[in-house]
Amino acid sequence: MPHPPFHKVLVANRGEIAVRVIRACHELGVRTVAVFSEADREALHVRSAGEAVCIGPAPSSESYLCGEVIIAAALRTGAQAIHPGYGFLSENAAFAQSVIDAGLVWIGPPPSAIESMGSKTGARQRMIAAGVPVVPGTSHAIATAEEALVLAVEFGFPVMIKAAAGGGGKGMRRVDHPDDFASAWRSAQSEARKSFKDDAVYLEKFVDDPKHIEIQVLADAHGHTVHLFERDCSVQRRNQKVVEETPCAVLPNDTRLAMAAVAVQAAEAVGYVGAGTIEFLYSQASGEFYFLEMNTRLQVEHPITEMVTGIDLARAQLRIAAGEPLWFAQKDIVQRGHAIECRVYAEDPSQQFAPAPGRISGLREPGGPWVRVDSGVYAGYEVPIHYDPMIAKLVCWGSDREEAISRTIRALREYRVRGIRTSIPFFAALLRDPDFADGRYSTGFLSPERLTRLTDASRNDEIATIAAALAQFERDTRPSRPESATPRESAWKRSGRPGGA
Amino acid sequence: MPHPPFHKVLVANRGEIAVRVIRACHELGVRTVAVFSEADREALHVRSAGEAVCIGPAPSSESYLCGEVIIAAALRTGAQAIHPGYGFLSENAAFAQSVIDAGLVWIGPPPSAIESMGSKTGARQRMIAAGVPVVPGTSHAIATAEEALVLAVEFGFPVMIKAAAGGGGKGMRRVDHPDDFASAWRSAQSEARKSFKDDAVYLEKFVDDPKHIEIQVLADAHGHTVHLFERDCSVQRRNQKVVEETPCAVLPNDTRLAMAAVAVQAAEAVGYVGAGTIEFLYSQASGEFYFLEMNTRLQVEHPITEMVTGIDLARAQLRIAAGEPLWFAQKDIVQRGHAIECRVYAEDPSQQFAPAPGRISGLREPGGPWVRVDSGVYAGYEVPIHYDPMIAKLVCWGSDREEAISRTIRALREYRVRGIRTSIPFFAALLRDPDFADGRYSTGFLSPERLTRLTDASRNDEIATIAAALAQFERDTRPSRPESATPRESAWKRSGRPGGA
Amino acid sequence: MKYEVTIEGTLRHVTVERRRDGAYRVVVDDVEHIVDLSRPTPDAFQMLIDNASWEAGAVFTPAGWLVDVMGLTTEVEVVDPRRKPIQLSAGTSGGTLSTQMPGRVVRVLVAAGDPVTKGQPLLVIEAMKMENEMKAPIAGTVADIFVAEGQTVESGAKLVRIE
Amino acid sequence: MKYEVTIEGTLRHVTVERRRDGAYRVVVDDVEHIVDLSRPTPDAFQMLIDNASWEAGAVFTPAGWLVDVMGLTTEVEVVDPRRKPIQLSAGTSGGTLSTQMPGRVVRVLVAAGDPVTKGQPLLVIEAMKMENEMKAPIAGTVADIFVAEGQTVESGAKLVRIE
Repeated sequence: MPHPPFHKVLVANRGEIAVRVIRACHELGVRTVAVFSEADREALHVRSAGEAVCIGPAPSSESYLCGEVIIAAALRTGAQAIHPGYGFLSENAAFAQSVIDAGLVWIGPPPSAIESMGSKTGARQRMIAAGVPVVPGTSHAIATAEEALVLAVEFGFPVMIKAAAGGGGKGMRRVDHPDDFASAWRSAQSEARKSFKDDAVYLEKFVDDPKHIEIQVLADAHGHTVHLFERDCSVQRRNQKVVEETPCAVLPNDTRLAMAAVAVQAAEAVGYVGAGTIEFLYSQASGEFYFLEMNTRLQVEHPITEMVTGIDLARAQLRIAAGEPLWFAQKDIVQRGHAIECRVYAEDPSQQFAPAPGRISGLREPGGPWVRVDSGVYAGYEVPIHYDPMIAKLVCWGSDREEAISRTIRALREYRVRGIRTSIPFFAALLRDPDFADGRYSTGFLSPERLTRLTDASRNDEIATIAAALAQFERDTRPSRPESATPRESAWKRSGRPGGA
Repeated sequence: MPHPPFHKVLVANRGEIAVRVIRACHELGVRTVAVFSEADREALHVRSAGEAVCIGPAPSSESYLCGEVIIAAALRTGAQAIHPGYGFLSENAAFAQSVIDAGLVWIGPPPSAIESMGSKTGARQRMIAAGVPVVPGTSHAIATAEEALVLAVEFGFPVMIKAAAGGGGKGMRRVDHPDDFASAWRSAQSEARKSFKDDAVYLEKFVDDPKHIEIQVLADAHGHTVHLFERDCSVQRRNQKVVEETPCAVLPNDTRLAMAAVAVQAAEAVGYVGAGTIEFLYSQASGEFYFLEMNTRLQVEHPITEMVTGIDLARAQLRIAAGEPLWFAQKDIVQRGHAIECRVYAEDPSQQFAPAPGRISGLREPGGPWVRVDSGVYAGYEVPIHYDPMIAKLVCWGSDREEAISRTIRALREYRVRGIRTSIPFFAALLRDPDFADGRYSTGFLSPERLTRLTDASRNDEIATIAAALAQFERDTRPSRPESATPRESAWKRSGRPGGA
Repeated sequence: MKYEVTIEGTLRHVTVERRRDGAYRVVVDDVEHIVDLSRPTPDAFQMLIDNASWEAGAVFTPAGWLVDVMGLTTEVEVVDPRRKPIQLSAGTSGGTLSTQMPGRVVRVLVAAGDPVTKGQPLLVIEAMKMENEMKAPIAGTVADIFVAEGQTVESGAKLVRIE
Repeated sequence: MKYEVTIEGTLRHVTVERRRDGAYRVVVDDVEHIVDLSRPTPDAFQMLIDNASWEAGAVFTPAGWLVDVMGLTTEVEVVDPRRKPIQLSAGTSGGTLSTQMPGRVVRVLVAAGDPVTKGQPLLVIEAMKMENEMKAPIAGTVADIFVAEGQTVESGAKLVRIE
């Protein structure tokens, strides 16, 4: 066994990602400390870790976001390093700096790199300076419609007018033709003023029907940066990724390599160290791609890259943070086969994906060949209302895309979660959708109509009818037996072979 | 989706292998029929299959070994083919022929190939004819000690004298030197006579401290045979494999390739079609290897080959049986990384591995990166007394052997089976054994002393003491609460952060 | 036993009989099935329906059975016609809005006495970092508000009654 | 509460107290531990022992607690010294051989009245395709044989009594 990179690591997160990091630590011979809120005493990451420390009440703001308390816990338990997972404090440069200032190792990029990529406009300017393609547009407000129109013609229509202070689609207008520009400009300004008390608007080229493609990078502290190819994360609902796959089914290989080269360039431009992801918009129509943002941490969807490259990204983070130079070169990284991830949410697909926390009364996760479940729950666990609804990730590998899809469908069919509702039934219909099968789907794939159609496609009313009638019959005819009793005898035992029935 | 190889397949087996084959079928779009004994109505393979048919009472001889009943079930349900799994009827040439005679497809090698490899002496003679190295010896009894001594000198000492009618070590003598030959001959004969009423004995070269290495082959019906490299299955207890790995840690590459070539030669010599395994004894001292036998079916340990080659052997069996030519060539088959399998038995390591059937009250199988569990059980399942005690297989992959070992240990640490005793705790100690770590272990590795030492190494008496005292305290202080109630409140909730406690 | 089973707005007539051999005969709108039922775990109904293997979860609630098949949960109302009057007297929720999801009330948008239209948002409940508007099931006047801002509510809790 | 805990032949003195904050103070042979106990599932004792996270299963049987830690099950006897006389009167198995494993009796090797030595095989039980010899716990004379060849026995069933 090689020397562990650390003696002990504190994992400043919860749920499946905390369990993921704890697993990587244990495999490397590193001891672990979990932190938990009062609502999480029974959480799986507490059960999985070597030690566990309570850091405060249920709300994240009073526990998982309390950097000082977490650093104190690390110092008290003798941890040498802190791994932030994703979300919570993972992209908080000030927290990263505090960890370092406390004499601990931060398992993530340098705070300066987090900072550089943290501001969207700052990152955009830095990327332009580094020669990385960004969506053509103005990073700041434009004074007049006339001035803006000149730029719009330069970018090429369609263009988007966006509120500088904006978000949530307010003060946003798509313009397809120069003739419509002036009126769209006025109405965008007016809506921006009403929504944000600020009528500043700016311009961006509209990327029609784009794919969301991202490149995984790994960089060590000795100046080596490599990429681990792409992930296609275009299946999104409410701007949240739902299904990811690698490789992208339709990306031309020269574009793939060009994006990867740009991603390495972007990471090097900010002195990146560790695991990171460069997100791009990719236009299938034009074949062009544009830098969107960089995630300076491990991604939710990192497992699909692991499955096709054979490289354990969480372990790599630990070894890099301990100062180890990369132990492989770019040419050693080869994509083999195809991998798909489905994010399992505690949400009810039949109720517009409303959150569905509650107790998991029964759980059987799928298994067998090339099926990986990164789970944050167990049978009997109560999914709390306080945190993100993602309870697990199903990751399947296949020697090709068809094999990966059919294996994922098989695994979804095995997956049993009782007691709460989840997005599981929805995925099997999604993976069978012909528009998913041909791989050309864009970020607009999951329209409300498609969501409804896919959910309806997973119904089995005939079977549900028979089950409900039998359940009622058992209830009516055996009133004295408590609900939880298990009748163990089967008709077969009494009747013998069915051939004779 | 490509065309499924069959419309519907009947799986003539139970337990994890039935589930394994059902998974492969479902992934290929093939419908499935499970068969089950009256004791298996609630078995996982019945829950997993598309249809299920009861074929008789609990004893295998009245259910899983009843070929006629199984064929009738296939015909009645409209199955096109029968997959036998391993064990039961899988190497029964007469059954294979009956399946074919009934107009069904047999998912396995031709009955003639099963027949050829079924008799040990017949297979040996056929392999000698095909130029395959076998353990030097005489396949039949020798009349006199003098005659035998001449042969012994020719084979080279040490040699084994074995009872022709024998088994179980009776009538067996190891002879290291010509001077001891005559007396050993007499006592072997005498013991053979007493044990088997037959004093015929024969001679075999003794392979000192051998490894059990086997080569996986795949052959289609169009004359193409490939190998998928080796498995080291030397960790055995009572001649039963316990832990397998691939690649073998110490096999020189030229020997690996020579064995693989011989395996292909052996398969071709009997007109083999489908998935098969050629078992060899390999002497680390001399570097020589000898054909032992061929298993004309899928092996229990097939998953480790799948993990390093990326080739799904069960799917391959189905496609080959449907007449498809192999869709890859020998050069496309590459070993990547390292894989280890632990066979989880319902046996109590602290009681000399006595069988431990019973109800699994709680189950949490390990997950996360590169951990595969091929399970035949679920939480709440009653492991029956009637069948093999293997309840699941844990298979872990790593980019190298160290990673595979450390991942397996991590997964074992997560594995929770409550209600019955299993061999799980024993494996973690085994994988940490320095003699396992250096990879030079032979089939004699699991001596009784080592078994005891490894089992003792997995004790945690301090923790067990605290747990038992707390359990007793809870029982003593809350007599009114039923045993199954769950106190959900934690001390943290009441006390706040532990720093303040 | 004869039942009226309503699922997704469709009414089906179902007859269930237990046969001597222990299997069930289930007739759904004139289509007959022979079902062997087993309960490998208390929450699982493992059915061999004419040999086809299916599994469902079924949980009894006052509103009916919550049945999940292949992961999708559906509310199924099963009524014994002979007991129908009793069943009906239990009443439906009418103008009372309840929550099917536990969470925290972050905003109450109406006050007692307010007139509301059907579908108008009445309050907002937050769960798992998402805000969800709870809408009026019928038009009318707000009669009672059972919860306050900041309060945590369990699944099934009554929120607002409309007259 | 004070207990005498016997595990693998070693006796330990253990004191358990519940603190005001709900945590337990457990003293094992003078070594003090603060334990926060949670029961994520009824069969799991999830313990933070001085922050270290450990999990054990504990099942009560008349013979003591069956405790499993990291998969290894151990019998642990926990005695309250004040109740000791009562505990002792329950008696141990003495000369009675029971089976810890369910199975089928394939051979009975002795008859009532036979003298036997300690460790002598008395009968053979088959389970999971394996035959297991059941041996005499003490030397003496076979007083009773409770099972017959071919019979299926449950775990814990008495097999033979030796005097």
